[in-house]
Amino acid sequence: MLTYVLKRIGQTVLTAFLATATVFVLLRMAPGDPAANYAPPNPTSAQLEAIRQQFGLDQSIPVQFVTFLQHLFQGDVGTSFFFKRPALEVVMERLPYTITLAVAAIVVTALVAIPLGVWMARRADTAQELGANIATIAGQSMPDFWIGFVLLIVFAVNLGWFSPAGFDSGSSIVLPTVTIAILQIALISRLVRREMVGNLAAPYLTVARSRGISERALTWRYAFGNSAIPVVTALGTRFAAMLNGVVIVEVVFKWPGVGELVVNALKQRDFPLIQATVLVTVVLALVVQLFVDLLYPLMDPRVRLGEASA
Amino acid sequence: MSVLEVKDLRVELMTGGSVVRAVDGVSFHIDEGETVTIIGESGSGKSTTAMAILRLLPDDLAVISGEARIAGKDVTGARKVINGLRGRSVALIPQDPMTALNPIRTVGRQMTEAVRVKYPKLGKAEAKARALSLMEQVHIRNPAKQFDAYPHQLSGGMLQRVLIAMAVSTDADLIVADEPTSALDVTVQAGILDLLLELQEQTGIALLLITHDLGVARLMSDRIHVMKSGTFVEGGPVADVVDHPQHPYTQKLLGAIPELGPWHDPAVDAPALVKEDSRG
Amino acid sequence: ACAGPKSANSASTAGAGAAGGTLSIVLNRNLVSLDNKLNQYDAAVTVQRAVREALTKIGDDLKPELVLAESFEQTKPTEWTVKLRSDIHYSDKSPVTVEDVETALKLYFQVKAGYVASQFPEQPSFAKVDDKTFTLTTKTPVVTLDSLMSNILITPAKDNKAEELSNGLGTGPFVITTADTGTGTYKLTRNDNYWGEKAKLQEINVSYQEEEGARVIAITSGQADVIDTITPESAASLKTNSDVDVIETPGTRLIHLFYNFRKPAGHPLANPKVREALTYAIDHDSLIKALMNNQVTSAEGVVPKTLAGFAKTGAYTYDPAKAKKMLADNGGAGLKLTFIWEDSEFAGASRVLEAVSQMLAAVGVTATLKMIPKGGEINAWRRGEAGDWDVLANGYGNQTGLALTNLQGQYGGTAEKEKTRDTYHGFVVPEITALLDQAGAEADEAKRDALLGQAQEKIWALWPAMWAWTPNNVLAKRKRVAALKLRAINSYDLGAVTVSA
Amino acid sequence: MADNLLTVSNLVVEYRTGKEVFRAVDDVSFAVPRGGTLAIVGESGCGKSTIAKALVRLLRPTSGTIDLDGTDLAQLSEKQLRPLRHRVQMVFQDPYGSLDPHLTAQDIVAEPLRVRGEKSRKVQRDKAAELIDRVGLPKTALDRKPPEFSGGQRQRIGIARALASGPELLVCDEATSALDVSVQAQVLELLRDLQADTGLTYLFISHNLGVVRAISQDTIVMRAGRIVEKGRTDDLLSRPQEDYTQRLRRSALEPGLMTGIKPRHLIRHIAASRTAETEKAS
Amino acid sequence: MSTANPNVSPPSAPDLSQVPGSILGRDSAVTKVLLRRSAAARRARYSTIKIWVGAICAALVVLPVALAQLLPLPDPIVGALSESSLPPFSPGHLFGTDPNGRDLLSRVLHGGQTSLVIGILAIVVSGLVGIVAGAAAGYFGGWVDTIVSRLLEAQMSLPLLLMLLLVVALFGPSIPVITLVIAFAQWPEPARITRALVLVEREKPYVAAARVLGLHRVSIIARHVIPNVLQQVLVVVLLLLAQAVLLESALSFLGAGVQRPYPTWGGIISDGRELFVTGKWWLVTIPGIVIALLVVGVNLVGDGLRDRVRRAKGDQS
Ligand SMILES: Nc1ncnc2c1ncn2[C@@H]1O[C@H](COP(=O)(O)OP(=O)(O)OP(=O)(O)O)[C@@H](O)[C@H]1O
Ligand SMILES: Nc1ncnc2c1ncn2[C@@H]1O[C@H](COP(=O)(O)OP(=O)(O)OP(=O)(O)O)[C@@H](O)[C@H]1O
Ligand SMILES: [Mg+2]
Ligand SMILES: [Mg+2]
Repeated sequence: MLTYVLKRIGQTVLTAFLATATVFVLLRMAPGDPAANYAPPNPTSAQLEAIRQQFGLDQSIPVQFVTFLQHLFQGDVGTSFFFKRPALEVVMERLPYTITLAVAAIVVTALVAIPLGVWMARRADTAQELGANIATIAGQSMPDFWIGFVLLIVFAVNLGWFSPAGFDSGSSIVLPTVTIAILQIALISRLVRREMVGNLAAPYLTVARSRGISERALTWRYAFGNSAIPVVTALGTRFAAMLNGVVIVEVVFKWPGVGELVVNALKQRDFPLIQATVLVTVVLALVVQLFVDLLYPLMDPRVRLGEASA
Repeated sequence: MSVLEVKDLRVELMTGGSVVRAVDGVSFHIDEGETVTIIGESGSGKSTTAMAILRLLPDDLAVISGEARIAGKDVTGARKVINGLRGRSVALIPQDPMTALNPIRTVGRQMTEAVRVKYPKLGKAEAKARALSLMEQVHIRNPAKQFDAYPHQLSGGMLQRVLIAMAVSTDADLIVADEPTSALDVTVQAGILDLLLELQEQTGIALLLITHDLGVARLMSDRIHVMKSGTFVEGGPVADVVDHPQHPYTQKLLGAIPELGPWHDPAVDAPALVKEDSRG
Repeated sequence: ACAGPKSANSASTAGAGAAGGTLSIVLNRNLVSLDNKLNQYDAAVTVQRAVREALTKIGDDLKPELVLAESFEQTKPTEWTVKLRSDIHYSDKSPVTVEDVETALKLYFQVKAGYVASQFPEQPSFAKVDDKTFTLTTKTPVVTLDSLMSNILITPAKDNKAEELSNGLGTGPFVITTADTGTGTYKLTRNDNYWGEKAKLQEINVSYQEEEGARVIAITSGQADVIDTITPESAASLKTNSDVDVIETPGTRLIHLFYNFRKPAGHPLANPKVREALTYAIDHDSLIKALMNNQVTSAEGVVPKTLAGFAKTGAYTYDPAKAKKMLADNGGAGLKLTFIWEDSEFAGASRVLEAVSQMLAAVGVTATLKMIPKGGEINAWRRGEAGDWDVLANGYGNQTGLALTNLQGQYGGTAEKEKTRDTYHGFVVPEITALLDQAGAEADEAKRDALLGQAQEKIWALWPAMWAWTPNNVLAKRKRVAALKLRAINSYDLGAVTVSA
Repeated sequence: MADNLLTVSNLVVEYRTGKEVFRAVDDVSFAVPRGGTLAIVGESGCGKSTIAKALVRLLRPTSGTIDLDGTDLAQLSEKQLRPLRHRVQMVFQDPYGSLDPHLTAQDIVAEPLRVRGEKSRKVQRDKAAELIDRVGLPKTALDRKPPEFSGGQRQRIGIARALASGPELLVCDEATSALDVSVQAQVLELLRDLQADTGLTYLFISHNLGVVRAISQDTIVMRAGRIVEKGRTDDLLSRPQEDYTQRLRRSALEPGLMTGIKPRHLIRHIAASRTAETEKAS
Repeated sequence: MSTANPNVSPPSAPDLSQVPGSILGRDSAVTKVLLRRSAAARRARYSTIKIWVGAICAALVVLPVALAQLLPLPDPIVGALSESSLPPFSPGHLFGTDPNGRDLLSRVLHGGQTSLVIGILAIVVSGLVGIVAGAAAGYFGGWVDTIVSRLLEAQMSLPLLLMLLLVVALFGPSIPVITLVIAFAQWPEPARITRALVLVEREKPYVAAARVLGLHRVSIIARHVIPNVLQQVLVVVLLLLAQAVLLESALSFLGAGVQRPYPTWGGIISDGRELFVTGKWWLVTIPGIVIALLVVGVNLVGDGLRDRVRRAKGDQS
């Protein structure tokens, strides 16, 4: 186990490095020009050149890369072009917001979708289940900003329950969380439902019922326990994806998270900031995945991790 | 009053395009201390009968009619009745041990859980102690170790014994045993059967046994019923059925038992101890 | 050349008294800093100037007004003499010295390719005369120096740096309480030591929200008091809201569909007749009505008519029959044009261009629309390095209120500059450049305007744009906000603003 | 003994559970003559299935050799093993789990034919149908899927599948435990016929001594991972030498030989000696 | 235990299985009501209902889209500014018009042609890649798993829009590029679920049985493992359809969508975004509902077909 974790951490370092390197190269190959973004309107070549020099972009990509690596080893990811501050610092400032929102969203998703999925499994092939399916699928199929705006109009403008722009009061996390959850619930609840229908009919469940185990324990400890792997995987995947930002939701609700940051950084071709974000989110996502992977053997002892199939 | 009283039990299964009458009007009863065995063709409805008595068939699959009373309580009516009996007054030893346990929980946890259904006041440690002693009684080697094993780490026979132990642990009045020893080697089987017999002698437990092993049926039963296509084709005291089978199917079954041949048992120094009638 | 001395806070003191109140402003982009050495955009000016002031400011009529300077006079063609007010001091009461001005000026030119510095034809040299007086000297006459200096914000020399300042002192009516550049949120509180008339507001919260829809929601829900630079669509819907006022003023930004002047001779677009013909294809009235909510004015010259020195040179007319005929006559029939524009260059850009392409189709011209994503890529296109194009849709801003700035930037191209592609899309007409240079050096305002007028006539005759227009500055505020006076340069004086409870 | 198809020497198989290592098969050696049948009987949990899995190399033995006709299978890689696989086949103890739930009986039985290179779908299907018929399943079984079969039927599908591979050695792990005695007799008959026709070799794991007697020439008796006795089946059954074998023999229940109601004494002393032994061990 | 398993068909009792009508005649306790409520009947009924409801939902979208050229619709690209921003149900414009005066119905239907192609191709590609890669990672373990998993993680942690924009920026916003980019964006989800399911599945005895037969590992994955996890994975893949169509909207919004003025659902939605709160709700809501209708339809048909197959199979779960 420990060796497995250590191995994974080693791989994580490598992956993070490769991801950052890929982004580094892609950014410089893709069209767009940081200099033009930070120059005054209608810039002259001389002005552009000056900015390139300042940003170190006048060198060839390999040279830039080597410089980047040298700095990276000293723990310096660079200074944000836009914020004129260490890029990592800017990202770290945003990270708590992103993590808060992601955690809240995933918790709400799980708290709603799992019981809903179980309920749907118990009501398999009924009008209620059909209705729940249609509602959740339709919900996740609408554009995210549409959901956000509708919630804002209803709850912030008309009812005035929540403040529309985020992070200034405790309750302002509610609407973005709900928006994200609406986008996830269909998937999780349907996964739960699929697995549960199978496991509720499994022989061991019937046998356990014959032992007088309560229906509640049968549902959760037996059937749900055996359904957990795909569900936790899906939750983990979505959670990891949220860690690099739920861009639209962050924008609509003015949630100062990483997603909004990075999209703006991209528009502004703020290379160091993008690289810093990638570095941080890669590490985070890898940690989440590692965590999920480590959960597998706990959720199902038959699973053997890190081993080639016998 | 009989421990189990079954009258004209029918089980109709509503499957895809048809209704299958899996059990078609069977009647029998088991008194305290008695063992009644159902033998018969595979797919004849033996397990379905057992499952119907325990009400383990889903309502949207099986329609049960007729009467089944456990300790006088009608279990074919409201589910509440049987819910109160399962794991307390009646226990099941299921047919297929390999799929009968929750694959993601240790054997031990499932055993203690079973014990605590009937004895909720039992502490964790006490429940564990009880489970361990039962595992020993069903001849599981090194019970302390197997207690923490997951079902897939045990052999088929070991799982079967775990299931037997769980059924026994409830001190039920009625045990429904569906091919309880099919995965066991004969010495262990002997041990288990002995355990059941002893239990019966001591506590007067009633046993509904389903088996295709006629030796086991002969050894364990007071009465025996031969099932074919959902109905009992023959039934009666065990010796009558085995020694003087009436129905051709019963005769065919008895004829198909592989012979073991004579042997010399050095322990008794007599060629065929088993022939001897030593009732004492 | 500067308008007479006026107090920086001349706004009415009527209405809400000094009781204060809190104003919440939601900008459409991150303020990033409370300084403008590198960036400057309309909305930022308002907030930046609430904290830091300059020697002058651009007033309501786009003329420079004095702020920290008591006088700002052109004493020689190449020399301006400035005297600081005696009553001014920073929010910590420390005095404003001429050295502070010297340092500020120097640092603005030290940052690489700073926005403000790039507006100056050259860096003026500073010379102290006495404790309150100094001179600014240039090699060639810079007649607009008093306007240009309105963008040099003064901060104590010891705290000033060659970079944008998010914190620190200024002389303005407000002081910075908290500044979070990362999330773009700032809190300003009243400067109780303000040298002039104290601000009415107690506190200002500045944040930003790029999503236009969310800004509209913010103001309708009452969370924001002011949102500025809003789109015509938002304005139209907010006008129906009884809690919100929409304020409009004519703007100084010119948006045009500019032809590519780098086409080889012989190319239809190299022919002014073809360029002219295309202008008749554009049904601007419909565009203005349907897509711009009547919040723009079609150009009547080559710069916005709000600017000092503007000359009316003609008007765009819609006449598809004429367009068709002229195109046919001048070898422009069946023309295929590629339009480029940067994403969100102006409100509703893609709608306008899709409509334009339909209008062109009606006269037999095929338009290919190519929106360039944000990220500076447009710059390469504009310089002709990324690919060929025929018409560019873009805006040209103005922070000085002077037509000259626009004209020099767009039409003052030289062959020399074109070598490095530093002209405005290849527009090089030496005759016009010469006129503009002359005007730039002309100290006499009347003469200067005459020269500019001449230049504008010549430019118009070349039909450099398929269509051009000037959007109004539009701002929405809650009704409880009063005394908010939106200027042509799309900023307003926060010190005067009041908020009723 | 010159012509042994399978020679197993000093086989050791271990399971890893967490940090512990459990030795399920401990230094077992035996040989199976070509065209013959070797039975393995023994206590449940003694490692019979483990041996079977090692022979078909679902498990990699810790040490020892598995010599199949001159090739040691014990440590071959999956790749080296693949061309040899069809020669050793297995009928699994768990009939429920070992059939792919989404395939029909016919597809399941046809699969080995395909693996062996039979290209024509029709030939595959015909041969599969024939085999299914031979194990005594009705025609209607062809298109049904495993969950629709009873335990005994599943077991027969498993047997048909193993036979379809055309193995030289067939490892049967409790292949008849879920069968009705009459169906069991039928299957044993089939296996014997096949052996007579094609010279098939069997390794037969069972706890039913009657079945062992009916099918095998040689038998080994195992306990706790070790062999306790081996010999000719008839000798072993009629003159068991080792204590455990005798107890096995003694525990076998023959209904025809019993008298009285619940003749517990028939098993009581077996159970008693067993308990005594367990107590001694612990 | 196989008998708990309610579908072991009678091997030797065909005479017992009767058509419902006749058994009701005999002294049977099975009533019509019970029969209607039985799991099998319900499943059969609902699989039909789901297929029908789903097919109708999907057909409501797909058919008009496919026939857009043949329907008497106004030009999707040309509109009259005089008809700018008409609300739905205006005369001649069922769905209203956009600010350019173009008929929204026509734009949605014509745009659907591109969007459907992009969306469906994208989920097919991402589904295939995800399932294959995930199954390989789960089944082979070892270095295959390492590479696939790390790739997945790296990709999932790279800001999605960033990668999409960069790739589109590099290769230009053509439909194949956009499709591939969206597929690329989506493969991690099915891949991770597949991997997780396969990790459990590969330990099941029938996989061991297949190995014993000498099946190549690839065949085991393809013939045994994948079919047994497919249903679960399809839950994910089919739901991704909405995301696929909407991702194109995000691309459009960031200026990397399909060439203007040709409509796509994503383009229409992204254009309508800033207008939504200004009262022109229909520009986003209507295409949104169309997408929702399609995705609901596809998923219900998927559910229905699965239950149907299952019924034929006679499986219980
Ligand atoms: N996956 C596993 N992990 C750990 N231990 C295991 C595993 N599988 C089997 N064992 C142990 O190995 C021993 C032998 O198991 P095996 O299945 O070979 O027994 P068997 O002889 O076939 O018994 P039975 O007759 O009951 O099927 C048992 O003690 C069992 O607990
Ligand atoms: N869901 C179902 N659909 C159709 N038939 C079913 C279903 N469940 C059970 N049956 C049928 O009911 C009959 C009785 O099955 P049951 O499992 O009780 O047989 P059994 O006597 O226990 O057989 P075995 O000895 O193989 O365990 C069988 O013919 C079986 O096919
Ligand atoms: Mg049964
Ligand atoms: Mg075994």
